[in-house]
Amino acid sequence: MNEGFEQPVMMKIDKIIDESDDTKSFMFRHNLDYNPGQFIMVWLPGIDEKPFAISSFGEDFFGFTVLARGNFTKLLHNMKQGEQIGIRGPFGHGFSIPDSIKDGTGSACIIGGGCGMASLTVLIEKLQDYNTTILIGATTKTKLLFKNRYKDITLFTDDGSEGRNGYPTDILEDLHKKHKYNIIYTCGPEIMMYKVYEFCRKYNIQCEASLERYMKCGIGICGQCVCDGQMVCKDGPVFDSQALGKMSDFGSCSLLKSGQRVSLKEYGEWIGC
Amino acid sequence: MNEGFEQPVMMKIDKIIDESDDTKSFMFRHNLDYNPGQFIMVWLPGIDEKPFAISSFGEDFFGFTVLARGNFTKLLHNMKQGEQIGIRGPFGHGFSIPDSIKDGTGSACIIGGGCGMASLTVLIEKLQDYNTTILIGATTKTKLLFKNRYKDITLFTDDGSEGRNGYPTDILEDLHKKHKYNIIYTCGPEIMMYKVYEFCRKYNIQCEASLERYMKCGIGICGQCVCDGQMVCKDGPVFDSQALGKMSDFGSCSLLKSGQRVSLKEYGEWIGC
Amino acid sequence: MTTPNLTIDLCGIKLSNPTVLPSGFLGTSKSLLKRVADNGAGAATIKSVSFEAREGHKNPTVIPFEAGMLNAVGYSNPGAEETAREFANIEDVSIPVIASIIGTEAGDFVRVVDKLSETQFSAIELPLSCPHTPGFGLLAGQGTPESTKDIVSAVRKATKLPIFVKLSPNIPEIWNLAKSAEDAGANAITAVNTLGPGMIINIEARKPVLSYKVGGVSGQALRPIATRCVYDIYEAVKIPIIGTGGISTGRHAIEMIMAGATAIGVGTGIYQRGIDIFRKICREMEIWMSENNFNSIEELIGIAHE
Amino acid sequence: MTTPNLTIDLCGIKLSNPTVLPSGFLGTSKSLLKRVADNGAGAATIKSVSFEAREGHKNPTVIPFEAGMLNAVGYSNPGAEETAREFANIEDVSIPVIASIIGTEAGDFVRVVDKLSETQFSAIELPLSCPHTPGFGLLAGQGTPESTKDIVSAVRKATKLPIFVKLSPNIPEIWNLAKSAEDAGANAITAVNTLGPGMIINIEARKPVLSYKVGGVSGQALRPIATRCVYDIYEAVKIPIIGTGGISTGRHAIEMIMAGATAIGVGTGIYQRGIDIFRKICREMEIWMSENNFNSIEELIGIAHE
Ligand SMILES: Cc1cc2nc3c(=O)[nH]c(=O)nc-3n(C[C@H](O)[C@H](O)[C@H](O)COP(=O)(O)OP(=O)(O)OC[C@H]3O[C@@H](n4cnc5c(N)ncnc54)[C@H](O)[C@@H]3O)c2cc1C
Ligand SMILES: Cc1cc2nc3c(=O)[nH]c(=O)nc-3n(C[C@H](O)[C@H](O)[C@H](O)COP(=O)(O)OP(=O)(O)OC[C@H]3O[C@@H](n4cnc5c(N)ncnc54)[C@H](O)[C@@H]3O)c2cc1C
Ligand SMILES: Cc1cc2nc3c(=O)[nH]c(=O)nc-3n(C[C@H](O)[C@H](O)[C@H](O)COP(=O)(O)O)c2cc1C
Ligand SMILES: Cc1cc2nc3c(=O)[nH]c(=O)nc-3n(C[C@H](O)[C@H](O)[C@H](O)COP(=O)(O)O)c2cc1C
Ligand code: FES
Ligand code: FES
Repeated sequence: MNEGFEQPVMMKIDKIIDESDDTKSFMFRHNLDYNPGQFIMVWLPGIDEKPFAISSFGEDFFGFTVLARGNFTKLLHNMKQGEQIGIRGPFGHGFSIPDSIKDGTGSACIIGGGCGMASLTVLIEKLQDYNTTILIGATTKTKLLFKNRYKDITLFTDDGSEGRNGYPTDILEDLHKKHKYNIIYTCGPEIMMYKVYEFCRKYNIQCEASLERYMKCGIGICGQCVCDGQMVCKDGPVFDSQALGKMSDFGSCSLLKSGQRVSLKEYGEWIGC
Repeated sequence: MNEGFEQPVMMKIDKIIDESDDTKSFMFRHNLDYNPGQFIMVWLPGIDEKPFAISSFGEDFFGFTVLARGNFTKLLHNMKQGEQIGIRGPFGHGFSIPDSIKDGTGSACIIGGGCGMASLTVLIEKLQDYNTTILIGATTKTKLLFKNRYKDITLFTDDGSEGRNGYPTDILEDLHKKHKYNIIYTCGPEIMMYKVYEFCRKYNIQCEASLERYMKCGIGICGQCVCDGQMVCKDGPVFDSQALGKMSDFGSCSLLKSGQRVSLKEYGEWIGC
Repeated sequence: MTTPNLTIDLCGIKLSNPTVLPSGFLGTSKSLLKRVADNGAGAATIKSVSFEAREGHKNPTVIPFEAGMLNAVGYSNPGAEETAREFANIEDVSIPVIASIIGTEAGDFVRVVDKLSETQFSAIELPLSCPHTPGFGLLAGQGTPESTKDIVSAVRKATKLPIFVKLSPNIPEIWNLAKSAEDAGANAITAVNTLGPGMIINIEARKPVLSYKVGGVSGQALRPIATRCVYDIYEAVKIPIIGTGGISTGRHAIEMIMAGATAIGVGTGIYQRGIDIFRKICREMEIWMSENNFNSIEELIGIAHE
Repeated sequence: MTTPNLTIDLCGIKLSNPTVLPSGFLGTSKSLLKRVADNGAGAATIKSVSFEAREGHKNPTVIPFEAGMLNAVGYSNPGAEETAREFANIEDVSIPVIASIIGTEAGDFVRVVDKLSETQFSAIELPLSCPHTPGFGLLAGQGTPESTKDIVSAVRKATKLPIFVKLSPNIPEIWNLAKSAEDAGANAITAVNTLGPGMIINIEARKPVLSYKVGGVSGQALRPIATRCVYDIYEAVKIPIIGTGGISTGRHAIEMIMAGATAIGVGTGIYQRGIDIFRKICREMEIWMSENNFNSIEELIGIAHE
């Protein structure tokens, strides 16, 4: 049985923050029993319900961050402070923090891409005072999320409009030589996460990636979010190297709403990221 | 919600004790969460289910005592050691023990009549080391129950075949002068209990009587066991003077299985006691 | 902030709040109805009465399970004449009392109504929906629009009192029955009676626990189905609905009212929260309504349809 | 003492134990069926497949409540051709896999059966009983003896595989349907599909939670009704029954088998006890059977009827 809310609970939007031209954060005054990497299901009554990561978290508040993409997220963006949204969860299995990080003997790297950053912020807050490297990538300057929230971060854009030109994965080799990472956490486009995973495998580093799949139940019964025998909603969304290694769909396939298994490219065209 | 078993649990008869020519006790090795005065529902699968008091009680055993009257109790009497019986409960509200009894400053009297004694045995065991008078009555010698279980008891028979000739209530006045009772507990024919209640009212003694009504649900919802706005199964079976005082049906009326309210005499002819 | 007003008008009957004791719970005697009134119920229904007395099924007749309750009491009742005697001077009870009447054919209902005509009941309820008693309800073919119409029309001629027709959640097209009842002159719909029937087997005994083997399901298990029934009926008829099934909190009551109920029945909840559940539910409704700026029950009825 | 033997023969299909994954749970991919097999299930059913792909209803499609679960997934599935591709080499799954097939008319079912004919499914299940998807099940009039007969007869001609017919608990005379199915050549009855439908309203949102508003009830709420259905069907037909509805413990499984089931479905229980519920239930059955001197499932089937 899950902790938290089995059924959606209507919560008043306490504050809305513009994170970039197409991204907003929605803040709520509510206590949640939450571990970094878990997600909530966000319900717009009569419209639809979709999964979102929690991007801000404190004793008596939490928030999530939404990139306007399709109909649902645009409707979300139109909501005003004081209006109510349904929340159920948190669900799923979040990031783990190895002892070597907790006791300060090891070091970690966190790599976020695009709106995937939203899944990493609470983890970053937990780890920023340890030996942690933070890399954020985006297609262009205006899509770089949360770049002002943290000190000591390295930014990347595909078009070089801010930070370094290229992908966060480009400099991993150099950074690892210097920091000897015990673990690398990542969330972002699956192709990026796959590269991180391959890098980790090569250097025998633990890797944890937060996957995204279209979800229905969110509680591990319908099978919609399957990724090779794993339910992303329940066994994930965060998986470690061992699990990822067994998932041949990781970096390659996903189910559409009908259950049809398609390439990530085709899935991306349907759902975007 | 009740403690104990909501649904009948099948329990093996551990031992059967002959208490008199028409009365047997059935013993079980089982732990129950029980207060003196509460009752259990006894189920013979496919036959019927009826309420019974618990007449023996310990950490890992309990027993109830059955007078063979009608079909159900005769079938019970035919059961053998090792066979199973369904038990749910305990239900209802039992006897209370005032502080004056617990701290030894007061004294109590317990009056049992016929098979009503079965409801009082566990209370007697709890109180026998305090200042407690125990009076047991029955129509005749062979119907005197549990007379050998306790020391210092006074026996009565209607026909004088054992103990004193007459009713336990006959000597109450004398006893009370001597012991100054704080409370009198009673279970037996309702006419006897009614006399005890009237006596107590006259002398301003607290009284607790355990009533018997035909029961269906046993859990306070069907209204079958009603006695003037009180449900004997849930608010009782034990009621105190204050409650008894408000029950004009006490000592006078009861519902038949159909719900028809009849005099106790008519009820007795239907169900016997 | 003013306390929300819980009073309702149920086809002309004034209730101080929308909670109603449904038939079969505690409704065996006037004394218990008084107690129910003292514990805050807005109205109460007597145990269903047939013309002749009935002993009902053997025990066990009622059995709780993890999602509610199963019962096959078998309509035990002392018959119409005794019932008229028991509930004489029913005005002594401070809340409106509804007489629940059963029969096999239309004429049976009328005979009972006649016997009770001297008693000051506030309404007549016709449960055409028991799923587990031969000769009555579904087992007498009463779950059809035709039979509903027959019985309601006959009773309509026999009494001026408001008639409530109690329907079964087992009939998928429940709105048809509600419509037939309305057309035949019913003044309100009670939705719903118990579901199923269901069966619970004791595996050590290797036997169904209820002596009648099967029984109707009430309580939590029934709630979402009762809510859907009320929602569907609300769209089909204009007469008020007494939403009944699994209600045990103020939130449940409000949910049922939003689905379309004017009043709500609370039966199995008594087992779960005690006889003062009526008062508890009213208090919870008041608090929720205050917090959510509702002043009256009227404002809540059917708003889930908007 | 020897460990009790949990194996069963379900119309010629050997199962290592009586637990079956019902349709709609995790049956979207071969990889999940493997996982279910690894967690101890005796057999598994794929998510119901129609000829054409269906996206199903919008979210929320599944919602737990205190007595089980409500769902209106709306038969989302990638269509027959995709399904044949996904479950090609289904022999890789170590347990028998049942194909659940849906359609509006008899011909639809046959077209799907034909498309799947190359895949090594162990049986075909026909759910003629969904209470909440227009064009299918009850909403396509499939809950009648005639329609049951039509569809089963057509499928019977199209395949040599055992046919399981899945029935609705909403039909009071469920034994009639079971009989029709048996007469038309069905090899087993799956009893039951979800109940209702039901509705849950979020009172702050003032809206039904499911996007489709209503959904079928599964889990605890359904259990006593499913047990009664199995009990009734057992008296009406000779073919085996897969008892499904609210089973989450070994005791529940034994109860259903005593009512007359040969195998038992476990769906909503997965949410309550995790995906290894199949193994847990088997272990609990073994312990109970040892303690109560039963050596095989065979000895338990239908003994509540004695
Ligand atoms: C565990 C998890 C965590 C997540 N966390 C976050 C998060 O923190 N933040 C976040 O923003 N997202 C997150 N997501 C993704 C999120 O759940 C939604 O899938 C995503 O926001 C899609 O938004 P949408 O429904 O508005 O877009 P969709 O409706 O899915 O549309 C996506 C794309 O489809 C196309 N499209 C949309 N509508 C139409 C139409 N009518 N016709 C044709 N094409 C159309 C457009 O190209 C659009 O870009 C997460 C997902 C998962 C699984
Ligand atoms: C709270 C409570 C506690 C109780 N505790 C005890 C207890 O500890 N011990 C105990 O023995 N009882 C107890 N009882 C009473 C018990 O529950 C039964 O009511 C009682 O034993 C009746 O037994 P029966 O069913 O066999 O008799 P019934 O069937 O009720 O028969 C009683 C009488 O009816 C007549 N009768 C029976 N069958 C027929 C027939 N077929 N036709 C015509 N007449 C018939 C006979 O005259 C018989 O004497 C208690 C009751 C309550 C409410
Ligand atoms: C023990 C019991 C007895 C019942 N008896 C009757 C009855 O006599 N007449 C009737 O119309 N309904 C009867 N019902 C049905 C209830 O009135 C009510 O419709 C049902 O229990 C659903 O409400 P609940 O979930 O609040 O209990 C009975 C229900 C129970 C549990
Ligand atoms: C989310 C969900 C989806 C379902 N989908 C299907 C389906 O596609 N086909 C079908 O025949 N039954 C479907 N069912 C019904 C189940 O197979 C099963 O009959 C029902 O849930 C009762 O079993 P349970 O109480 O163990 O869950 C679904 C049930 C649920 C809860
Ligand atoms: S969304 Fe249903 S199993 Fe993950
Ligand atoms: S026996 Fe049902 S209320 Fe007491």
